[in-house]
Amino acid sequence: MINKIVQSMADLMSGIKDGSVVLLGGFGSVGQPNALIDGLIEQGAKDLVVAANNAGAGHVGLARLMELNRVRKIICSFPRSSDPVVFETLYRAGKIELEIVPQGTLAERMRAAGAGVPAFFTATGVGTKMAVGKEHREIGGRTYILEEWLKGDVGLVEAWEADRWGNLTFKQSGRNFNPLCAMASDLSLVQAQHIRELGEIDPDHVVTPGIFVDRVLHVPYGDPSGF
Amino acid sequence: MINKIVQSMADLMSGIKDGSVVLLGGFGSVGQPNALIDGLIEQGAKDLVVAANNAGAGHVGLARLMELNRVRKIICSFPRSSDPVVFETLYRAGKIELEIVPQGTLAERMRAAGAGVPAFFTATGVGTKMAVGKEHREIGGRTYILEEWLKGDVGLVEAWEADRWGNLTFKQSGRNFNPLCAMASDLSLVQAQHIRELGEIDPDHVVTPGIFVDRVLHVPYGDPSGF
Amino acid sequence: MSETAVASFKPFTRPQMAQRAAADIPEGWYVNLGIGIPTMISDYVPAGREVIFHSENGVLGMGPAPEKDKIEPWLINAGKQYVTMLPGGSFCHHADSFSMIRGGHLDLCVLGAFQVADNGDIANWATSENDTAPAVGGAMDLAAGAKRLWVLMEHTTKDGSSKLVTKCSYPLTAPGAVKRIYTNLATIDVTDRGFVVLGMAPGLSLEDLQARTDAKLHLPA
Amino acid sequence: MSETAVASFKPFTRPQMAQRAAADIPEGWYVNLGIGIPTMISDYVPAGREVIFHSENGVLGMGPAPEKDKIEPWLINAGKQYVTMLPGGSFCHHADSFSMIRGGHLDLCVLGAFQVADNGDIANWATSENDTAPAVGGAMDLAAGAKRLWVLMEHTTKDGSSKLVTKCSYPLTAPGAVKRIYTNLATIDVTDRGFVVLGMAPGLSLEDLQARTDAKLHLPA
Repeated sequence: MINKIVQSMADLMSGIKDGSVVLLGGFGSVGQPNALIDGLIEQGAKDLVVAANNAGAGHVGLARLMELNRVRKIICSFPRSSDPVVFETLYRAGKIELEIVPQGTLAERMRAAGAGVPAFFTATGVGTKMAVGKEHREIGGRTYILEEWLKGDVGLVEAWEADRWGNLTFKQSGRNFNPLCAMASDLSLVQAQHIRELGEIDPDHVVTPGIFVDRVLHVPYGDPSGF
Repeated sequence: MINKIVQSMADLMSGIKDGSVVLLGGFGSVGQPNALIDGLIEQGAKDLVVAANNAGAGHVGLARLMELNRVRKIICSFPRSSDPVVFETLYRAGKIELEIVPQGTLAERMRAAGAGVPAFFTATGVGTKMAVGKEHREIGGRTYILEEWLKGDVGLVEAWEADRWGNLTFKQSGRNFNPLCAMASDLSLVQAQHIRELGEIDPDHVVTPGIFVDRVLHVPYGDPSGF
Repeated sequence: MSETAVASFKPFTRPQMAQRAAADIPEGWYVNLGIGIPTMISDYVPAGREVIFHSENGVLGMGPAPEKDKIEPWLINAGKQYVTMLPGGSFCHHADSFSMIRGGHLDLCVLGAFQVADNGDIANWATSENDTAPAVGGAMDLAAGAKRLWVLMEHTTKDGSSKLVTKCSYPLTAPGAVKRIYTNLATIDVTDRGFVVLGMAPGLSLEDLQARTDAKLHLPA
Repeated sequence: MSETAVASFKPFTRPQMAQRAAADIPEGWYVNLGIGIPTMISDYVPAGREVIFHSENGVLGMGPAPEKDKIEPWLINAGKQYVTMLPGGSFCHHADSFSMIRGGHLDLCVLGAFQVADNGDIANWATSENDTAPAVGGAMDLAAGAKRLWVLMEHTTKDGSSKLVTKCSYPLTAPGAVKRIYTNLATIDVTDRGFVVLGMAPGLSLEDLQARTDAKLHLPA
């Protein structure tokens, strides 16, 4: 019987290697896989490259992972936050690399990784610093730049519902980057608020099918707690 | 008040020009916008380029449109069908152009058009006739070819539910190319089995949001009638 | 840039700026509002006119801010504020949401800006080439992807420098993207001729406005 | 190619071919089955072993064919046959469905073929360079995208020509893609050494098999 639901955080996190590229779901505090980030902190992998929309806030979650010097590089669209002290301190000290990516390009690069598209042209960033060093091409009278896929070794995903095949749904704006992190990563790890029996999720309503998911842990943490 | 629901086929079809690129949803008999194809036949536009998975069957729908010499070119993955006589007769007589596209490339080219990606690399077709004349590039040790987006002037879409904002759901395997035709086309026209009040479709279950839809006609035709 | 003594005039307040922009949005448009003053626009859409608001984080069809005791903790906008959903709204993931933006499906995006040039260039994400950790978010996607880009901003910086310039000195968000600017002093179209003044704050003359504007101002043809 | 007189042997039937392939699919694999004989594989998955079948038209988690009075007219596979859905199945659109294929998420695809070469080249979509209206469907996506490609086919054509060749004479579907072949005569891996015979129909010798095979056959190292 296929059963992607594991019983402990240690089982969920097993096999994450030093140097991994980690794709992190969530936008603001909504849909953030906080329990998984804590699990990754506990697991111990270091020299990580983390892609996420933000660069962490306060001294918890991603910020804590960075504060422990476990993150070599961060790829994000918006490093600022309500309390970006950890990132900014590390960045000014030259202790963390930063790759700024427009938010839509970040999402599309993840989607491309999941869809087998190693590179694609986009108008976003043309004529800006983001285009420096990138291939330019005129297509149909407009100039575009070439962007590459962003593959994850590990994807950390927060979901609303999950079943033992790994089918997922998301709640409202908790969807955000989560389905993309799942499809773009070799090892997709999920914390789910609710575990459903197989077949309870309507086949027309599955957002992320289990083919993009490797392991699921039940983490019924409740509502996002603000910013 | 926004109201994308129109009351007649003539209203739905108004403005379709000769020479249009028409993207056609449906796979097999499921999710085929048959009423819209009949509407297009009635509307009269000619010199059309039609993109669809198949090249029509029998003497109805797309096959009928071709038989009336209204289609200059067909873009599809699988011109064969249970009864491909119309297409094959026209093709042998040199009266219709054919562009064969692998099914996934066809879908991805439509999605790219909807997503603002004018061109993308793919492994599909490398080392085959499909790659002849296309740009090749090695990325990360594998060879890919460049494919361009496929934009529609008109998209013909079959949906299960629709509301006055143009939000759509699809039934089971009736989804297929329909959401892609909607997002890839300048003018997206929908036949819907059921008209819902605004808000009746759960925001988490909308498959094609109304931003990709221009006009909707209520066509409660029932179940697909086989092949 | 010289400051000229000006007869008394009344700059538009921020709500008035938002209201002026809102009045110019037709029914049925799909609109993305940037963080800051542009967000206020949704409060001023005339009653009975349906405009559909989009947020980068996969929210389409936002309604007004929630009452304090009716906050839905799973429903925020790109500015990370709690919002509501209108009947007819829908959720999607980030790539689908940015397909709406990058695929040219948004009728309008309204952003704030540091500078706008009279060729339509916009700079709104970093204030120096060497910004430590500049934060671009979705601004470049929106500026490059929306059918129209409007800017809502103060006409001058706090120290009185014009934000409407002949050439942006800050890093660009997108070249040649801005179609219209609403400031506290004027409404200005960006055309092939450059800046064209559509309207001004009460009591302000074109000369007064030009004195506060680096780039040349034109009147409608 | 010469035909050799062969002692009596029993070729595998099509159900046996499908059964042999099915036996080699581990639990938990995501599998796409091509039109024709490969489709039969799903009928032979050993009881209690969960394998998840995918179809190009946005169907994941297919079950067996429906009973005649329980057909769901909205539920077909890529071969346009009515199918059923298992609990845990899901629907998606064509681009999402082909993301599963092209993004390397399918553990296995099993296709029919006209020819397979001992370097793994497969030809399965057109029988001449000048085919009138060849129909490729999803074959190129599947051959290029799945983690593994197996082929299920007769060992020879109706006129006795080997379908296992040193070089495909028909237009390719994908180069170097095939990992394993199940024929009515043998099971053969495609390796760096070429064709390696894993098993043969009862009564058939390697010499008999070689006589029916264009390309050189090897035994496992």
